[in-house]
Amino acid sequence: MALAIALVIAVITVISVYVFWAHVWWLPVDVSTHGASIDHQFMMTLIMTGIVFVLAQLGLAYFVWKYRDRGDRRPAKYSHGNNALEITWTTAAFIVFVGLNLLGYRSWASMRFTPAAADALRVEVWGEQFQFYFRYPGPDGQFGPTHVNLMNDATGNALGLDRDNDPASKDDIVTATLAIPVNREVELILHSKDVGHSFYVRELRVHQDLVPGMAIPIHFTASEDALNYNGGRYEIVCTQLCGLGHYKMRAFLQVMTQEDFDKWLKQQAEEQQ
Amino acid sequence: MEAHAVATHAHAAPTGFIRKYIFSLDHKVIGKQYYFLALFSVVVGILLSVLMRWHLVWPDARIPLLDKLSPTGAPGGIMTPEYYLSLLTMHGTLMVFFVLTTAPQSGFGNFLLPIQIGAEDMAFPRLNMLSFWVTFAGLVVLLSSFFVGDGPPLSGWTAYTPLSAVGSVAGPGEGTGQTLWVISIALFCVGSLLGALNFITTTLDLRTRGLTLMRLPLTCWAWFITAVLALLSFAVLFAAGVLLLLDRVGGTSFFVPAGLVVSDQRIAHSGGSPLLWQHLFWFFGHPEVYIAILPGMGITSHVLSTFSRKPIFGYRAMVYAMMAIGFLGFMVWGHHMFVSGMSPYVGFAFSVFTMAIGVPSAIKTFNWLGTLWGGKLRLNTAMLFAIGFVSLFVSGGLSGLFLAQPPVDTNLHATYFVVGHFHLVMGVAAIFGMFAGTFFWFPKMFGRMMNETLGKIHFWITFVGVYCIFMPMHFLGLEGNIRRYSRFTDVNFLVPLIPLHKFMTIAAFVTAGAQFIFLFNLFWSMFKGEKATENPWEATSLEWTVPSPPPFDNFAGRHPVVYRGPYEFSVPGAPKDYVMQDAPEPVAAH
Amino acid sequence: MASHEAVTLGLHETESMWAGGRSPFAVGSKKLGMWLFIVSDAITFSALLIAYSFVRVASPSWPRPFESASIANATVMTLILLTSSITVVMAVRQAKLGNRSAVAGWLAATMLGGILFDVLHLREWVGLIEEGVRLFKNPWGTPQFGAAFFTLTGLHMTHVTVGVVYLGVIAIGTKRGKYTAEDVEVSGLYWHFVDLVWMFIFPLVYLMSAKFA
Amino acid sequence: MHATVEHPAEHVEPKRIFLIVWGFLLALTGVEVLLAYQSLEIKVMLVLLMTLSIVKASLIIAYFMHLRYERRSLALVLMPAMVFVIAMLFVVFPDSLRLLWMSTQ
Repeated sequence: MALAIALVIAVITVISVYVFWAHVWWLPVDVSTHGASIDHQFMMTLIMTGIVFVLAQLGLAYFVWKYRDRGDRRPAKYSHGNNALEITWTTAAFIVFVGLNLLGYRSWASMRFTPAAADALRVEVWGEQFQFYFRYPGPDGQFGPTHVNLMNDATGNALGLDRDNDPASKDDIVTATLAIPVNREVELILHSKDVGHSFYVRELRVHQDLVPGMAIPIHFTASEDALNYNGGRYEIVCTQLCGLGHYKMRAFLQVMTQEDFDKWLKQQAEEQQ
Repeated sequence: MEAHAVATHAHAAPTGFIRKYIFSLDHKVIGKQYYFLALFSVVVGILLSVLMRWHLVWPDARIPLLDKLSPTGAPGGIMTPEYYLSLLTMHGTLMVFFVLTTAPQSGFGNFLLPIQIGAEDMAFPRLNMLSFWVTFAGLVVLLSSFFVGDGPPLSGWTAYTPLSAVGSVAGPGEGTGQTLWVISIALFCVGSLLGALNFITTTLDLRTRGLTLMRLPLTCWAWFITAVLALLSFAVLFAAGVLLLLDRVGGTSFFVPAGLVVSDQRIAHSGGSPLLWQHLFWFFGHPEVYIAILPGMGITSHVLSTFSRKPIFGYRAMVYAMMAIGFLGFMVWGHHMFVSGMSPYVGFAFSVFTMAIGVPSAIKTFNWLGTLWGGKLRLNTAMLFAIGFVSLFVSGGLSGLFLAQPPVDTNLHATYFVVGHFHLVMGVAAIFGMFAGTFFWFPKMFGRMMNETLGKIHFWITFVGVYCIFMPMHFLGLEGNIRRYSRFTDVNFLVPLIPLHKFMTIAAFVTAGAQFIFLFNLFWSMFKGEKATENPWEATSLEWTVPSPPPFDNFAGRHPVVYRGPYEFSVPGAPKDYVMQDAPEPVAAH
Repeated sequence: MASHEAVTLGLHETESMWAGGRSPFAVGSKKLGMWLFIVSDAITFSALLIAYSFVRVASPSWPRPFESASIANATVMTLILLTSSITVVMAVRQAKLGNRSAVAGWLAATMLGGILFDVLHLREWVGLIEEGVRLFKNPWGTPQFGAAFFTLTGLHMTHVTVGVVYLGVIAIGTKRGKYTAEDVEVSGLYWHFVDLVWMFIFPLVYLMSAKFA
Repeated sequence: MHATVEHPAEHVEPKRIFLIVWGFLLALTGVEVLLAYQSLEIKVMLVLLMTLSIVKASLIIAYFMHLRYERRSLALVLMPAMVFVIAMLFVVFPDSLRLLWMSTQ
């Protein structure tokens, strides 16, 4: 029994470590400029937890086997513990855990504490049950106001724009695909029309909820690599439970060169006239 | 200057069937009532999870009998996406509230706490009965949502607003079903609060002579600290529940902002914020995680020490670690909200405390290993489950360190990594704690022994099975496999992951099936098991000084006096390898 | 506890207060239980007040509709509640001195205060409802105002009403010799708590929304 | 099944102290009402009113609810837990302030 449980724990440990080690399943490619620091923090955490995982599980397995009741007269060790040992591992755990966390500070700060550059491309993301819309401000650089009473999917005016009366809305471009230029900072302003949604692009290491009643800005830059994978096309998925169609709420993100992007935007604008 | 605890029992032994078994004031009967309530809930909960796993990998398959259960949710036996979400919501709610909060705390705690502290009953027997029946009413209300209009709600056990607040326009089950959900949770809050204040008062006031706080079994410490957490956190959930109910039925807008258009319909609410609900919910929700796991930690410590034939390693460190977990548990709820639109500065502060809470968790693990070290391990079923608890707690706990860091959480949030993490650490580990407790205290509760062979078969399948189900979830999370999707066919990057999901589903079928072995063992042993002696495990705490099962007032009018701590095993010079807590003769070491 | 006993139990002298066999706080279990309930209920009220403050902070224009007549009414209600606390104190005092009928009298006076509070409060509710204040709208702007007002004061009023019934049960029971001084004291704790909560609702809900002349 | 305690007669405090506290509470209420009609900035007003309310609550707890006369350990067990949890609830406020500029209303 003791040997069996020791072996089972050991086998579980080895298989788990192997799957991480061999990247059988692994993080998707990173096509953002900030993703490297996230992945680095992930690796640091993986190595640290991996060491603790292996030591703790194998220690458990070894102790169970080694100290099993063999039916001999050896008594168990009478010990209430060891204060020096307690203090040592408490301090060690504290330094490792909190230290690790502080290492991630800069990565988080660069994503969330600083605003986007003034010349970043600004795009609005709108979520509704169960699709995304993206709005570009057009040549005037202004997003026109949205009117709740005009919002209607049936009439094709999901965002409730009043193009006839609001000059800023006139040139706004609403699309079903999010196209962005490579190597240029993008600021997304996230909105939700109805319930909570989320904007998640694995390869960009971008993840943020769309909260009803709030306009939440996030910013990132697609790196040169972004053009190289899958034709620059990535899936945007909703990760916040939003209702029965949650599982199919997705859109595509297309990374392009600046020229292609300008062409695409122009084409979109013409289609909407 | 103050009198000792009054010796006379507050209520006489009941005679009629109803007073004895239904509306009983006896903590032992109430403990069993909670246990069976949780057992019923866990059977339903597991059944729901099996149906969900089935649907996930064969979304178009016909599931036998499902159309009988819900003709609208599964027309022709094929589950609809919305019914999947309803089952998900009910699975989460049942498991978190009616299993993980109920069995380890109210079930085992009620049965054992008074006996372990040498008392005749809880401090407030009537309140105790009331807590159970309020909780029972909560369960009935929750389950009744299966049978109303469009079924149970689909907004998950976290009931994020506005999905849960704006009514049936947001989806099936969001009408009556969601209202019943809120009422059920509010009732559960009341039951838990009453139970918590009873536990705290009992532990502080009713300890028998000589039982100082530092001589309490770690189980009692765990129940005590859990009760403190429940008292302080359920109060907030109750307030949040009242507000959500008002948002739903009274037209208020605490959690719903202005200008929403759901399915092309304008929502009249204005002025609230979904973030407020998330804050209030997780303010309760995170301490709740520790409410679920702390009793399991207590049971594991108790069982490990007993069957290692060794004093627990670092008793005081164990107590302080549990206190630290409880204290820090109130300062970390924001780690559920790193991508929720919460202030990122606040988010980072939350992450520091979250990592800090790993420290007491690590202390506990090290001390469990320290307890095994140099022991003389008796590997019976209860011990196996306690060892399994440690293994699962380590595996699930470590993955929490990823999710605690905002940058790393960016990619793992709302993926199966999270699902794997919390199922291992607070789901399965806590249930292993319950299994360990069941095998350990079954003789005391029912006067008979459980079958060890069946117990071990059950352990092996379950232990390997849960690793096969929940470890792969971490790998899926790396790939960005989103949770709460009812099928994976509509997102390109999820399709290649379906084979691994199939493996997990098969593992889930096998593991769920193995639970019948446990159920059979439990009920068979109750009537046919070998008769238990007073102290079959040669354990030291007070419950093993009374007959199995204990008489109505536990100590038959006797008042035990405690002379030492609860884990005096293998004391050098002692005649046996254990010294009872109430044994007066002096022994060599402290 | 005698040092002799501490020694026989193998304890240090300082541990004796927590040594078991009695309450470490030297209060009865009922009293401790009531205190724990009060702590929990105080947190429930705090969460509601925090929710109210949250929506108020997030709403740029919160109405301040209470005329001086309303403020005067609420001030009178506060004075009534404070006075009912002093009558409960007297009831507890008499209970300790063993004057059962005096206890019932003081408790009756307290209940009267509670009923008067409820009456004045309900009269104000009716007035506000007639002015068009609802849980989801009001004539003065941010619709949250009505929601916060009715929720907070409604829950408090429920507590007052429960308290009146509770004190009534205790008063009758004490007179009949069913309840002890401890029971009276415990019911008094609850009543003071209801008073205490009002000490926060009054300034936050009324005074912070007083209309300047 | 309770621990019960007999209160000896000397535990009964004189009436005078309660009447003084009562007087203080009435006076503080008066001060609060007067304050409400001063044209102060809302934050200042809030801080002043809350400070006075906390003083009033403390008086009620200490004297009316008798906590001052109980063993110190009772207060030390109850009050820090309550204050800590209520203080933690204040962590929601950065988000309500953020809504002032992130709200779409």
